Amino acid sequence: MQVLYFAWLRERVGLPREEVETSAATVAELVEELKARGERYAVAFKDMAAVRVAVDQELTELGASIKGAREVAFFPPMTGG
Amino acid sequence: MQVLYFAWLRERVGLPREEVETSAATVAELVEELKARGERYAVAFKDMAAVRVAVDQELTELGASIKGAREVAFFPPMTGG
Amino acid sequence: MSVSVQAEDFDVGAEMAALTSGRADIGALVSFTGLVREMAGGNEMVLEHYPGMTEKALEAIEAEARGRWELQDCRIIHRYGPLEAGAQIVFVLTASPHRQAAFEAAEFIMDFLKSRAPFWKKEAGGGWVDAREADEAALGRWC
Amino acid sequence: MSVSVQAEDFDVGAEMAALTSGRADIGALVSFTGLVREMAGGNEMVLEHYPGMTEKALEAIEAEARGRWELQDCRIIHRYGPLEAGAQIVFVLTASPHRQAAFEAAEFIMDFLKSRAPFWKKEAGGGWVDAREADEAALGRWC
Repeated sequence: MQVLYFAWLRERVGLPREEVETSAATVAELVEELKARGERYAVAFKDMAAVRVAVDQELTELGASIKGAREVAFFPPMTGG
Repeated sequence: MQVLYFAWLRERVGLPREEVETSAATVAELVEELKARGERYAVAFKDMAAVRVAVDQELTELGASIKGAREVAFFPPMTGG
Repeated sequence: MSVSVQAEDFDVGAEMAALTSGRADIGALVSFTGLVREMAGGNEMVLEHYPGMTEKALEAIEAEARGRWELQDCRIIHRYGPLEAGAQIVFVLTASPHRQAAFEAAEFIMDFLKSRAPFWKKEAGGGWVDAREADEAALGRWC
Repeated sequence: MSVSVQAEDFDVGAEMAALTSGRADIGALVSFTGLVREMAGGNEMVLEHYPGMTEKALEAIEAEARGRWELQDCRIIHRYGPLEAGAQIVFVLTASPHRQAAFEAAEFIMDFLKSRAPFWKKEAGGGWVDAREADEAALGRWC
């Protein structure tokens, strides 16, 4: 599965995207796996109230399933317009 | 005093403006004087609910004073924009 | 002076460019353009107005909007005379640091202009367009 | 397709002319243009976005607006990349027979776009612009 990072999440993790092998069933489980990867991830995902997630390019919640998903993206609250 | 007519009031009265000598104190009194001038005026001012008035280019009411006014205009409800 | 009452057409792109030119403090620009819709009884209408009072009425509406919202600039153009279907009739442009102020001020100006500026529409068939109750009712929300 | 996500600037006059060209059924045209305001920490910002999702999000917002209001046409342009103070960022154009529908749809699109389209602003000083609570709150009135 492709995992993407935008804005300060990208800066903190240190890369814009990566291929991740996971057996996580939900976004929240995936976040726990990522945090276990090291300090950069732990810092990026420290305050989950400030993190938004999209699964296959649809905004969703931390509890959402990622079974069969091709792309999970993490980013801060959006500031368009 | 100049009395002006717009839209269908102009068409019914048959002229766009005229000089009127009057001792009327209010718009309503002026309307009564005008109606007494003949059929065209009587028809134009038949339904006063459909007539709007401006005194010296300010929208006002039938009860408004016209003492010292230079210009009184009669017209239907406005349809700009 | 940012109110024009004119027979000539206007260029919305040029009006917007003129208003924003040389400044970088505007965050939101809202424009309203009113167009003549095709009509049942022929495709031309005539807009009659009250020269002198029209300008005053539009300036008063603009001043009221500037008093109510944080506007950096404002432009109102209203045409009169014969107008064909598809033609531009009216243009309102508001500039503000904030989008909600720009939107509300433009709506306010249009709502007042519809029922309080001395214009009257006559269709090609010869009938005067009746005032719409909905236009009068629209003023209620600003009072 | 009436959604564009692009680095290039856009011409509001040309966009409006393209949308109204050859038709006479539109009564009201409302445009919103968002501009970069001058900033304390330098006069350039960078807009990051999520290619692919951005287009989908804007198309979904447009579809929702078309479902709620009688729109004859609709256009959304959003830029990304480096942008200087005074530059145009976003453009929304709505066409309807009625002015209130055109105004409300444009406001709705802007309100959703602000908080639901995947864009992030970074100021020249290096700080990411925080989401505004007022923007999130603005969505409430449409729910």
